[in-house]
Amino acid sequence: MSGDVRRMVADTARRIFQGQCTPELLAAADNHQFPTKLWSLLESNAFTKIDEEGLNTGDALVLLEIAGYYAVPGPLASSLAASKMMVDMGVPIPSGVVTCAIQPGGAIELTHEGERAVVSGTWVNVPWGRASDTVLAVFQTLGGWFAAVLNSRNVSWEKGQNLGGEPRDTLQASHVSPSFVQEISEQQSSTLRALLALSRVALTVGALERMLNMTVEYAQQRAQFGRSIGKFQAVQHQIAEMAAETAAVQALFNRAVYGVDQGEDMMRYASLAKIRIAEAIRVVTAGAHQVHGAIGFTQEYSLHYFSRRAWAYRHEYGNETWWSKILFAEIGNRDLWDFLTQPTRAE
Amino acid sequence: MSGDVRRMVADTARRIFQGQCTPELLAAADNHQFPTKLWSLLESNAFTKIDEEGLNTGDALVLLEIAGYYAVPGPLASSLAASKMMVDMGVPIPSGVVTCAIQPGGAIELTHEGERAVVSGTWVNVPWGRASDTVLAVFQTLGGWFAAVLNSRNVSWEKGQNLGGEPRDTLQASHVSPSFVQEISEQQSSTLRALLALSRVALTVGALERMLNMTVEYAQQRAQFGRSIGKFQAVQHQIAEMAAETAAVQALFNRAVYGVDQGEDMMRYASLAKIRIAEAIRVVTAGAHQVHGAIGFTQEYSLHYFSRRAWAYRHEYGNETWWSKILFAEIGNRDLWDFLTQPTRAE
Amino acid sequence: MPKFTLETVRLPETTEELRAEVRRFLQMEEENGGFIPACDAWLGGFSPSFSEELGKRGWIGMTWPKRYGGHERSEMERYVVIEELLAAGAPVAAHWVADRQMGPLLLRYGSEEQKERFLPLMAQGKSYWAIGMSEPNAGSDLAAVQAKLTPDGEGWRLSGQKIWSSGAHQCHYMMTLCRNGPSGSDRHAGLSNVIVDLHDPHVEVRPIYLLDGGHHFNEVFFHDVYIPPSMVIGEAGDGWRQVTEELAYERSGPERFLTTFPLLRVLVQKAASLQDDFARRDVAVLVAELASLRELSLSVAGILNSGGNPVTEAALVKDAGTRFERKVTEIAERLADLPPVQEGADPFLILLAQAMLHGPGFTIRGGTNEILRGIVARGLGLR
Amino acid sequence: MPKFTLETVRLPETTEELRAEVRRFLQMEEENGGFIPACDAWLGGFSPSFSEELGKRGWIGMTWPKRYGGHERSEMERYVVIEELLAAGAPVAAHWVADRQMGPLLLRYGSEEQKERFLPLMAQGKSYWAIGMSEPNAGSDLAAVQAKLTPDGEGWRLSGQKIWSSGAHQCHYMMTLCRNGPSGSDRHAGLSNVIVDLHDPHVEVRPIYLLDGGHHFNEVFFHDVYIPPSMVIGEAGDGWRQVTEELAYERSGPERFLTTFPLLRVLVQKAASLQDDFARRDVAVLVAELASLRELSLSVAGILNSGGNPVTEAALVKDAGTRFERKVTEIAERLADLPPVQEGADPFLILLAQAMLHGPGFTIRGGTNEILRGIVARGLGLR
Repeated sequence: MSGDVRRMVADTARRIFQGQCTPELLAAADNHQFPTKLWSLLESNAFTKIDEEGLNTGDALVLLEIAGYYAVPGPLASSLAASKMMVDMGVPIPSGVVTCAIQPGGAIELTHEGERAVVSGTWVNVPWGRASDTVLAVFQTLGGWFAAVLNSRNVSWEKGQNLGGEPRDTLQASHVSPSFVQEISEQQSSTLRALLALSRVALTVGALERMLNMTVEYAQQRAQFGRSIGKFQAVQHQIAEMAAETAAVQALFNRAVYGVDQGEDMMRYASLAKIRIAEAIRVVTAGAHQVHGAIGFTQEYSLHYFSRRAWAYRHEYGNETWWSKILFAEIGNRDLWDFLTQPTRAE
Repeated sequence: MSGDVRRMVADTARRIFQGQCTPELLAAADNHQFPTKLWSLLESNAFTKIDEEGLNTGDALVLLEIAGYYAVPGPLASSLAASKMMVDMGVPIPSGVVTCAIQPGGAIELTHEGERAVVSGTWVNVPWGRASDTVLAVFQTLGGWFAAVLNSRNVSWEKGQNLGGEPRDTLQASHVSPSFVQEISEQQSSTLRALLALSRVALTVGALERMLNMTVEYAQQRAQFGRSIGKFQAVQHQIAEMAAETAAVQALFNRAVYGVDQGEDMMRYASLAKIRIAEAIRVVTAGAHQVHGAIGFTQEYSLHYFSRRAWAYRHEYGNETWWSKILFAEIGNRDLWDFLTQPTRAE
Repeated sequence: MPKFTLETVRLPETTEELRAEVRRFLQMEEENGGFIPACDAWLGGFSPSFSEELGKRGWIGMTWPKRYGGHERSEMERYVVIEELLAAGAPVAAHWVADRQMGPLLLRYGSEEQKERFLPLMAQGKSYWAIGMSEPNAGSDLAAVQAKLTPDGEGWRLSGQKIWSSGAHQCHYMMTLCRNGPSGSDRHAGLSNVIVDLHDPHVEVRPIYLLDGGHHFNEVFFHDVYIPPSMVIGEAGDGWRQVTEELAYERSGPERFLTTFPLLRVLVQKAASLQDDFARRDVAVLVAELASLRELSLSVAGILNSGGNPVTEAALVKDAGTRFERKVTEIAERLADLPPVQEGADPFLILLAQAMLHGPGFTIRGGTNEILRGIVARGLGLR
Repeated sequence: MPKFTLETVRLPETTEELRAEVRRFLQMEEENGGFIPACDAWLGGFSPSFSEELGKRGWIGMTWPKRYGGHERSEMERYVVIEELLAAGAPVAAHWVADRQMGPLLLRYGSEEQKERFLPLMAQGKSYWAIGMSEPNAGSDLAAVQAKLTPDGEGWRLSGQKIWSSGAHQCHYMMTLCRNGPSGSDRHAGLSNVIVDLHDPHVEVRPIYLLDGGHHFNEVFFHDVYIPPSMVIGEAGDGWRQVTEELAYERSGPERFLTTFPLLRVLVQKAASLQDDFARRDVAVLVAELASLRELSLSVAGILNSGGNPVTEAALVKDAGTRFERKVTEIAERLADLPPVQEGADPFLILLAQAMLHGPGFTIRGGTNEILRGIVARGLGLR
């Protein structure tokens, strides 16, 4: 997709989110109400899937950054990632809400009863599982990696939520027959994990940008000791540091999108960005809350939609400690400078 | 020694150091000139050794804190630690300059030629080895731990220095006959190491106090943009943080001295203090240099006598990473709160 | 020489028996399901039954005179009891303000009548108090309070609003800082502390929900509440002095660095099991910092005990202590191999979630860290 | 939306050949003992022979017009060359100021005569320049400079003093910020930049030794130095504008985060060999931060390349970059299992010692981080 088209996608998305993500909608979603109307708007703009006619992966990441800026509720990232995998697998993308489950380590069983494949096992932290129609479930068995398309009604859901108040449900499949199942390469499973991780980075970058803007505005308006708090040097320096952290992750994220567009190895960018953003989350959320004082700490004021999500996203699909192992594997025996300046292409 | 006597020791030490540690003396010592006159003053006050008539271990630590405040040159800490071990071993403390060598890992050989014990091996980072008359050398062989008293003239010295510009020489003994050698317990070797580590903490606490004071004074005097830089909130907050770090390590060091006085396990306090002080060193040296600006970075201005020593001391006798392993061993299976509130006594 | 004189405080041998007694009690309570250890339980753990149990054991108002229901024990004995309670993550929120601030304030400034009326119930763990200082336009800048006291016969009428009043919906009384006269050139003149009965029909309490959904904070509105003379603390106009002197108590206590201790305790076990030198290093740094903070805080308690008013040292402890609490959270986040959750099977992940969600409050409540560093800078002669 | 627009800059394919060429050259030089990689070599590595070698290869003044000895290559090509030089820890101090600041300044503001006279030798790596901005009473506050320019016939006389002039004892010329008239109400008026010939007998250069004994800095005294009109840059009185515009060049370059790269390179190898997940974590955080800083710096170079003046963004890069350089040192200290030393057998310990001893300078030179954060705050609309 060309830069112009991408800008159009971004403008449309911003318009939709600005109109839809009202305080009421965010509060309702915080009580786990699925944002039905918003979702159909996204669907009708072909914003919920990555396919050859619509968004490509880079577009999807840019869309998610904007979604993060507005704290858009719903399993948008999961839907996008799942659709990408389905296209790669040659499976038609079903209508309705699609989410994505990727195994964190537990045992999944894949057996065959006659011609029928049967799956049993547990997947944790599935975004908005309870509200989904279809799940793309990825898992490893002794036989290799597999991806299965499951009807959400054929599995059971145990409700849970992340620190951002977003549904993260546990999927229990007991002898379920997938509508489709296929062996995938280890590379494919890594790429899916990298995309899910980058999608969390995208959402977080948007959230950090929003918190920075909110904090600057608040500091300009709020007065103490007879002047706006933004005039105090300590507040200025704290916000300057927030700005530096935000700019740094923005720059790295932009480079990741560019790298994805160029077909470069996605694990590289997922690990760099997931690792880098942990510190940015710490600095920006702490700074935003510190400058806001008590008000920022309340349910009524909207700062927490961004800070709580950012805290949660640091840990979803691997925190920076987990990704550090991947980064060292990526560097391997290469000289660090060579690694930094010469990205390898995806295999 | 009673509190009153300890206060007298401190007052005397302060008076001597204030008079002796002139910029000229410090500059000369930085060029590795041994401070002969200062050393005899210390000797005549019985400040260079721990023994039953003079200083006890707690006194020695308090003395070293004051020495750190004045950047006193010479192997005072080594001399004190060595004398303590000699007293424990029942060896008379020799006259002249005594230093202490403790093996960091290399191989030392102890053999016997008839009745004569013979030592060969290498000890690195021996404080002021080149200027010493006697070395207490501690080492481990397959047969256990040993302490040997060596005549400094019978060994060869390779010159080296730490980041503070203090002589840290490599001792090479080749077939040297100690004037005294004795097997010691592992416990004794640990206690010596703990004392050497605590002595570095003591010196550093003094250096941090000095840097804090220098920085406050400088901030009050130096003007930029038409007012003293101490009036800028960013400078105030940086210095406040330096003060908090300094106060924290002071408090912990004071507790360590008290614990030593009470006969509590010294490894406990050495590990806690060595670990805690690493961060204080980082914050206080960075803050002091930042507030001082370029001037603090020059040889002429005395700040570096304190900052460079503090940087060096973080790493002498094990940095905080090394001591973290010891701390976890000290905690063992105990509940953390129990460990913190109930110090064990030395065995 | 050093800017602050912080002497090592020796806890007398007798406190160790007391410590053991408290520890046995807490262990039993925890085993019997009396409480689940939680981070920030001194704000969030409001349990009247637990407070009454502590009152029965003589662990509230410990240092107060016996004639007011106290136990005339030393400050150091009290210190040991509260640090044990905090380290355990026990639910002490109900009586916390009464024990820490209001009791001492009344003892120092209250009338004989006030002491007799309020202190015994406080010491029994049955009288719960809130504090009304902040207002929408007076946060860090407390001298800007506008809640207004107007003379009415022998007493006064109070109108205005307070905000961030912790526990006001569950407490019996609120100490309220208000303005009884103009400030004039001294911004700190014309302020008074009065006791407001929170069950007075002219008092309205509205909840403020926190970002984790918890209800601890409130807005409190005064619709011309009648304040009899017996509910004014000390002299009208003395409010500022009373408030600032009490801050040393509020700021140097072990609750300023033990909020996340229940998490740290589990974190040490986790690091011990990991066999990773650098994970242990990160955690060991926390342990050593905690050891230093405890010594600092004990030193300040020692100064308080001997009648000093260590304003600067207390500010320093709170600044360093609250930053420490957040470092515990950060290191725990590094060691988390699954996302933290508010409910679930793994106590580590639950304690971590509590610490993360409550974290922003640590460095704001009781004076923001910016205010505290300003106080330290003043103590150093920079302001 | 976002406060700063930092586009990803694509390095053209052609730069990769250039990069490979530079890398081969550096590898050969290092193998032949031409240099030993060092931290902070762009301040400390003064090597005329190395600079001349670079000049021969066309790697100085790369973007300048050919008629002045330049090579008319793109800013991005220059960026690749200098980042390779910095990453290698190569001794580029001799020509650094000429290439980075003085050449661009003369191209923008210099007379035709000045350009013809000075630029070609600079591009050959044979003309070395110092900068005279700070004075004893004008550090962060540059508008307070007092070095004085007095009219004398067609030219001027310069008297006064500069301090912290890096390399003044080894350089040929110094660009000197001085006062040619009163400031009046605008503190930034009445300032000029003049070129001082450092071999003029009326110029006195006194060494200032650094805490590690190194001699890079100097005090420079002007005893009524004659400044002919040909040595004034632009118009007298234009000094402030010239200085502030050039700061974006000075502040956003890769030298602001690569000073400790030689240490980081070895640190990564050390962490890879350790098999400790949390040591790797600490080092991975550095690698990821470096990757983000490089993208930021490239973005700023892109803005400069297209004629913009990214003052705020440059300040932000320098603030974040210099703090990063110190984080590298801190993490390396954690991984050091022996004390760092200035001389010895282990390159890791030597590079660490260099980084520690030079560290305090990183966040002071070229505008302290306090000044830089103030600039960022202004860019955000807070000042």
